[in-house]
Amino acid sequence: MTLFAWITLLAPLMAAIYLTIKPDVRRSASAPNIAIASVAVCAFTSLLFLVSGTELKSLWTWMSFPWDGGTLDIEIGVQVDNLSKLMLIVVGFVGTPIFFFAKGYMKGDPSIGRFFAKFALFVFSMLGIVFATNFLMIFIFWELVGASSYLLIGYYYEKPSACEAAKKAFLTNRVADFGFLLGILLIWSIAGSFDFDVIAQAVQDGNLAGESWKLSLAGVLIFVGAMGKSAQVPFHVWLPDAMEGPTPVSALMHAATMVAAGVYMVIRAFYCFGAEFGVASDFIVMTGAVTAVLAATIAVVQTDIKKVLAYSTLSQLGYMVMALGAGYYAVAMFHLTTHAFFKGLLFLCAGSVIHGCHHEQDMFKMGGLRKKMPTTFWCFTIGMLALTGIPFLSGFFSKDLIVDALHKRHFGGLQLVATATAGLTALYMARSWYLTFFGAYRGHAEPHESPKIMTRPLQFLAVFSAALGAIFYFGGGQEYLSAWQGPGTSPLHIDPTIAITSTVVVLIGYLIAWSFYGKGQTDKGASLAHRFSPVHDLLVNKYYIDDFYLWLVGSIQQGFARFCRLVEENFIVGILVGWPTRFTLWSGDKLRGLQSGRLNFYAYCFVGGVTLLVVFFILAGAQ
Amino acid sequence: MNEWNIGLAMPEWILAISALVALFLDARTPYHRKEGVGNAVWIGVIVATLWSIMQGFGLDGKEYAFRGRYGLDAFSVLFKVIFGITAMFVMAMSDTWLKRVDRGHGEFRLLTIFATMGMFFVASVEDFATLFVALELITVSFYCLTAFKRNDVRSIEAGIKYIVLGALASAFLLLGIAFIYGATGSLLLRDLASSGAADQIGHAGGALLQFGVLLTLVGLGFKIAAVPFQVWTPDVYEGAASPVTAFLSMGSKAAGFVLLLKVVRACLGPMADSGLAAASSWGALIALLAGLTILYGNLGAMWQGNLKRLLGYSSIGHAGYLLMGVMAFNHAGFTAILYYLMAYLFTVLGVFAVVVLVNGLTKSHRVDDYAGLGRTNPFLALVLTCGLLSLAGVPPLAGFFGKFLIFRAVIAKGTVVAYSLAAVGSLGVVVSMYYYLCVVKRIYMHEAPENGPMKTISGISRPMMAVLWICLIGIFVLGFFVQPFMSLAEQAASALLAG
Amino acid sequence: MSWLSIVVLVAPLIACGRILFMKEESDADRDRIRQTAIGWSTVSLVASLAMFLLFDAGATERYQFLVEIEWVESIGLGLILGVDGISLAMVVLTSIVIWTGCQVSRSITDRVKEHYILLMALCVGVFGVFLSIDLFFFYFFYEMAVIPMYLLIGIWGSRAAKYSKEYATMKLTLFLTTGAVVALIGLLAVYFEAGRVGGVYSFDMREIAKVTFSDSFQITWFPVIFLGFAAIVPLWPLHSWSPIGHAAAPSSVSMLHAGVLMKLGAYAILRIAFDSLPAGAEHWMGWVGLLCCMNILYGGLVAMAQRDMKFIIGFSSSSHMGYVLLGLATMNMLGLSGAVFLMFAHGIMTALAFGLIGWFYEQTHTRVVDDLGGMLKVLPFAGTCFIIMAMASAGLPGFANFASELLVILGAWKSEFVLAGTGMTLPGWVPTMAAIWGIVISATYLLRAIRDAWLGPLNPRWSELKDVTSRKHKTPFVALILVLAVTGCFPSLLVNKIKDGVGKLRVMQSAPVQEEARR
Amino acid sequence: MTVGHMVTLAGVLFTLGIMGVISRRNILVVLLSVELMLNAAALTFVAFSNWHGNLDGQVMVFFAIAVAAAEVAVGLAVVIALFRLRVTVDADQVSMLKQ
Repeated sequence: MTLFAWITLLAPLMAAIYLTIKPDVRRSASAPNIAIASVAVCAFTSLLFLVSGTELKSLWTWMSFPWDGGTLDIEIGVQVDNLSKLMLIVVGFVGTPIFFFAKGYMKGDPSIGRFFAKFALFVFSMLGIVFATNFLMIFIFWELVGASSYLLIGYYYEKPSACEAAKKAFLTNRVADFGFLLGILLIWSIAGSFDFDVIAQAVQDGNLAGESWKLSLAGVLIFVGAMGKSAQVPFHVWLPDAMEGPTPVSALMHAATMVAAGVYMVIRAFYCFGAEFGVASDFIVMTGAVTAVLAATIAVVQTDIKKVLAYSTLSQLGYMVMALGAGYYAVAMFHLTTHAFFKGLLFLCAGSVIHGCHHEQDMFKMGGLRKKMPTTFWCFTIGMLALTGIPFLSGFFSKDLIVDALHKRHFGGLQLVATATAGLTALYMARSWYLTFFGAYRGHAEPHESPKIMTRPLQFLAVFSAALGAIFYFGGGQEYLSAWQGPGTSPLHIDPTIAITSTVVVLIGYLIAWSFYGKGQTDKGASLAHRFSPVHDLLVNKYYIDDFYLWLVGSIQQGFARFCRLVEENFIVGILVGWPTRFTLWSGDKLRGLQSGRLNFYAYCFVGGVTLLVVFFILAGAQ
Repeated sequence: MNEWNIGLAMPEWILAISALVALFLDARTPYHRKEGVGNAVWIGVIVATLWSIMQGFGLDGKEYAFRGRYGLDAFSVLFKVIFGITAMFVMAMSDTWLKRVDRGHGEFRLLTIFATMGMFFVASVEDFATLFVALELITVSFYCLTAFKRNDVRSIEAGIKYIVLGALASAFLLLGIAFIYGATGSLLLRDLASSGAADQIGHAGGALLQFGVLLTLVGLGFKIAAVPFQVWTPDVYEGAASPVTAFLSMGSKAAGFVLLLKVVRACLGPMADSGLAAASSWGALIALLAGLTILYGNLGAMWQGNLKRLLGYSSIGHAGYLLMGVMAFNHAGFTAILYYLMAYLFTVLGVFAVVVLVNGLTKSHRVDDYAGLGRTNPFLALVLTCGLLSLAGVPPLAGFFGKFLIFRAVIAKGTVVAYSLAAVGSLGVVVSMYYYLCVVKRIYMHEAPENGPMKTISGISRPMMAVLWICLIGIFVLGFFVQPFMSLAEQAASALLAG
Repeated sequence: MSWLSIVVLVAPLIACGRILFMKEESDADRDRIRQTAIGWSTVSLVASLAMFLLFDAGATERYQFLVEIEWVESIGLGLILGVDGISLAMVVLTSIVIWTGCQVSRSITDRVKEHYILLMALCVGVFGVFLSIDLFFFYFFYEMAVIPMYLLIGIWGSRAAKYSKEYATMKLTLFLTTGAVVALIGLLAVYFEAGRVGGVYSFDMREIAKVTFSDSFQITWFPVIFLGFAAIVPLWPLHSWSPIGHAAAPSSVSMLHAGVLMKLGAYAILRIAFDSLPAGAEHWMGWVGLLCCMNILYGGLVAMAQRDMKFIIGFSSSSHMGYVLLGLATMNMLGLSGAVFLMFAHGIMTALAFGLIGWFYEQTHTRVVDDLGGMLKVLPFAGTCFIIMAMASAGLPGFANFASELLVILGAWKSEFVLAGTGMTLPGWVPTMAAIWGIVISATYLLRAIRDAWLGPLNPRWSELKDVTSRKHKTPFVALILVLAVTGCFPSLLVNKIKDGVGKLRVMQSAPVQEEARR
Repeated sequence: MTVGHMVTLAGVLFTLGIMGVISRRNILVVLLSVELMLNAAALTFVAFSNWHGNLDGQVMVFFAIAVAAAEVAVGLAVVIALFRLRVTVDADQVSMLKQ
């Protein structure tokens, strides 16, 4: 089994390397197949692990140093436990259909080999995070995920916006990683190890009792890392822009897996801290709430179908983070899992729509696609219903449990926020549903249904989106993850009051959407936007946060850089180096002025020199 | 010690005889057929040098001639060989140079051999009378050589400056010798050595002696171009003919250092041995002069557009480094000086050989006119570059090891003065790197102007080619295969210290 | 097998001599010269790799592959060659960079003979430094490397923004010389003090390492030696020669310069200053911990404001060398090993960077990113290499830079920087934060450079450019990337040897004692 | 007349010579002044020779005179060469070589 785990990890890497150095593969159809095979390995092993109930941990010493009388081992390893098995299933079973979809979506792209190389590299990095046994390993793959995300967002590199988005994503994550790495270092100095199990053991044994504030600080710092990947406010700005990448990329990375990696990592990390972690939870839960609301409100005014889904993703990540803050890690993981499937599905549907409309992404140039693309329509509908939490579809279970968790933790206000956000979710999802699939077609090119290779994955995911929540909830998913429950929590059950309340709120959301955009009409929405134009502007401009960052980076940081350059050119080169140089040259010039060329003066110098020597001699002799 | 032992001075005899033969031949031949004179001079110098080498092999301790006024030890043999080689190189250069001059071939060669004879004597000096006469023999020959281009006012100007200042220096030297004589009653260097320490015991002669030594050092300081007696150097270097400048920069300077070392050892050696306070103030004085000399030479050289003038300034700088070795005043210091001079021999003469050749083509000494040398004359460019870099002290070239030994000797003192001097010396190294590289830059990085005079030089005479090759190889050999030369220098330094 | 160290050193020397007597009249001649140089550099490469494989990391003796030749007995000077874990890494680095550099400089067609002679002379110097265990020869080779560099940049270089190549190369040479001479004074002081205290006047580092100097001597002389060598690292604010030097140099030379020569300084500090004056290092390195933050942040910020690619990489080098200095300042196992490893990694990475930039400068005759744009379209191979380089430089895991910077950061985090003379202590997290923030900055300017030059719409001016196509032109770039990736994925290969060398440094051995004393 | 007197006289002569060298523009006069200095030194020799009662000093004087003569001879020859070229013996007129 250990070998299987390693193969699972390394197969996508091999595929990536092979596809990078073998450019001739890209002409044939084999490039996607190689990549698909490497992901399918993951799907297969995840099932294998799940069925066999494997638990294992295998380590490889990456570097080792004599340290503090002992040794410090920096290790790379694979760890299979219930948490990572669940995550493996997500990666494998969302990843494989998306890879199939991508094969169809990217067909005809001249550098499809390059695409799949990067895509496989991403899967490798993601699996590294899933399998990680210690903080350094998770950090390593964390960075790799960031880099593959950069490469994939910037896949259409001739588009300036894509390059810009890629850069933004990478840098935002880097800033967040600043906190992450500091957190790791802090834990290292507290616990003396990077290994999750060792740290957890140390916490359980109470060895770190005196370090609780440091532990909390470390928790917050590590959470900052997660805020980067999981795009929590204020690090959320990169995610909507990341939609510049090809749609399968958005589906797999920026909806299903990569952004969820933050949540996964926090669960892994906080499990270590055990009871010691507590003070920071308010911070986390607030972050989640703010993100959820902020994103949901922005999503309401988006026109780009992928952007709507992107903000929706942000919002849902906010839910997960709220669950984390509440200490219900299993619930967060539950929502992560269900979200991965239905959001992956929604993105693939969007991709299918975009593909069908000849790479048109503006919803106001679509409409009436229900007839033209029936499979896509039905799949999208299932995904939407699952997302909005219509009873007994998967979103219903996971989201309600989060609200319940907030309730249990007495975050009364946040419970309201979460519920309201559910209504907003329904509003913007229904809006995009109506705009895309109903009414008359407003675009130019003739839309068409996507080929089988793209619709089959949709159907596959749709089934899971619908059923997974129930399977997880009734199949004992929370008990399966009981080892990862926060302190003082236990598996939750659907609370009828909460379920009914939120269902009603969701239905209201649908109703509002129907009243403005029903049958694909657009004018009512436009007039409303006109009437509340300040609010609309605020939302369209994403609360001006991006502009603020732009100013921060463009003016402040760049100004600072220019200042440093000025210092370099004027102070360092001009004064520190320039003055001694000029003084030397100047003194040389003055000295040679002594050589006046006049004989008498030369004799004068000579005799003067002798006189000085004699004076020196007398003075020295007198002492 | 008191025997005449005339045979010991055979190299000088040979030189004298060949000079006389040359004089005779010169009087008998028309002005355009002076090959005979040349041959006589060549034979004289070669035989004398070989004879000195033979003497070196058979040498055992120190031998005296002329009743103790002439001595021969490892030190003098080493310098005789150095002077002999210098003279040969200079003669090779002057053969090339003289082709551009229509008159005075005979005189030029005669003056060269006279100066060489003076240098040979200098290496064996044991008393002040010999010292003075030998030195003046060199100096007066150089007066004539400097002003040799009598139709060139620059040459004449250089000559006048050299004569007046040289005579001034001679006067100080003579006065100094007189005071030393007054203090000790003897002209023999070894008497000075024996009385140097004794004179400190409250004797009135002590001050007189030290004053005399000071004035002697003034006279010698002029020869080696140490601050504050350096003013003549750039002008004379620039005005004199290139072979003469080469001879001045190597022969005359080395002769000055030979005498300086002998006087300093005779005078300060006993003082330093007995650990007297005066020794340290002499040390400080020399350190001060060394530092100033280094700074003056190197800083002044930065602005020079004329290569010979630049070399003049740099020659002042090198005098400063050599004085650092004097300041160290120990076996290591003397070894360093000797090694430095050996390295300097190949280095500076290699440079001047190229200068002579290039001047023949471009009729210019401007640094700018060396542009494109690297492309037109790769070999000359290589020799010149290696020479300049060796002057700058870059490994694996000869100058580097010399400088290293000098620094080593100074830092061995471990005093604040020594460290400060080393710091000044290192500043000088950096500055010198700058101006030497400025020349190298012209050679390799600038292109010769279209239709400019810079072309490939053909028809380099065989002796000249030999000079270039020997210098090039010498520069590398002395920079890397140090041991044999190092032991030569060490033996000579031991001989000097032994008295 | 000790003859291997001679082979490494002598192979370029032979090449030098061989090329000196080759003629350069036709293109065939030029090719022959190139082949000779590449051939002999391959000999060095093979020999150094053999050394790498045969090096016994657990051995008791410190130096292996020892060769001792008496040179000047009377002053205790001998040509002693050998390697420990630290110099082994540097020798391998040098041989790789030189091997690739020789291949990259195929594009030079003017005065090929002189070019390769000087390049090989430079190699002799650099190898000599890393192989010498004798202070004199260490210095000898160190200085020897300077002049070929001067000529190489001055003759085959190109203009660096507003500075002419002559200016750039002169500045570089003078800085290096100044540093070297200052260090020489320090070295000689150590030599004599060792003689006075230990009784043996010897330039042999092994002898000097046996001597324990008084604390006051160490505290006085450590700064002299350190600053002398720190100018080459280059420590802020002594760095101003390095970016313009990089920018002006032809590609093979900037590869060697940034890749290897800058490492000479850090290596010298480690090998000489740390080994002979451990207490001095202990006393002063706290300040270096502070100054290197300036290196990291300031270098990065200035790089951010540059538009010329070579300047960007040039300033980034000075930023990255800040990490090396930080690693040195930590004075612990992780930091020092990380510093050495980073020297290796950065060497390979910048060699790759300058090789690439030089290559496309020859195609486009511009390095200003604003003139470029969308180049990836026409130059997919070069662009991919460049992006890989930038990623490595920005600290992407999988490349050696990440592993080494991580070690430096870990080391710095656990270290304390005592600011001698002020009574203050800089806690480890301050430089660590600077270091981590430096990674963010480096990602910023590198990604911006990538975006401006390689991505975006293609500037129509360049639509006719030809990519690297032939295998022989691709080889050096691929080789460098492979080295980066292999050492990045399997750092133990190299780190095991480095840590052996670091562990045998005197600083490491005396550290616990001094810590106890401090308590 | 003691040795002191003679040395003082020599000193005065020497100083006079120095003054001449420094202040006079005419090269002939400068050469004369140098001659004066050399002779002052010779006088010192004689004085000390007398004082010590050995002849070494007086022998030295002969050398000194001979050398001085040689120097002056060369000097005059060069001055003549200068006069031929520039029709001047003013030292200030020959200052092409400088800086």
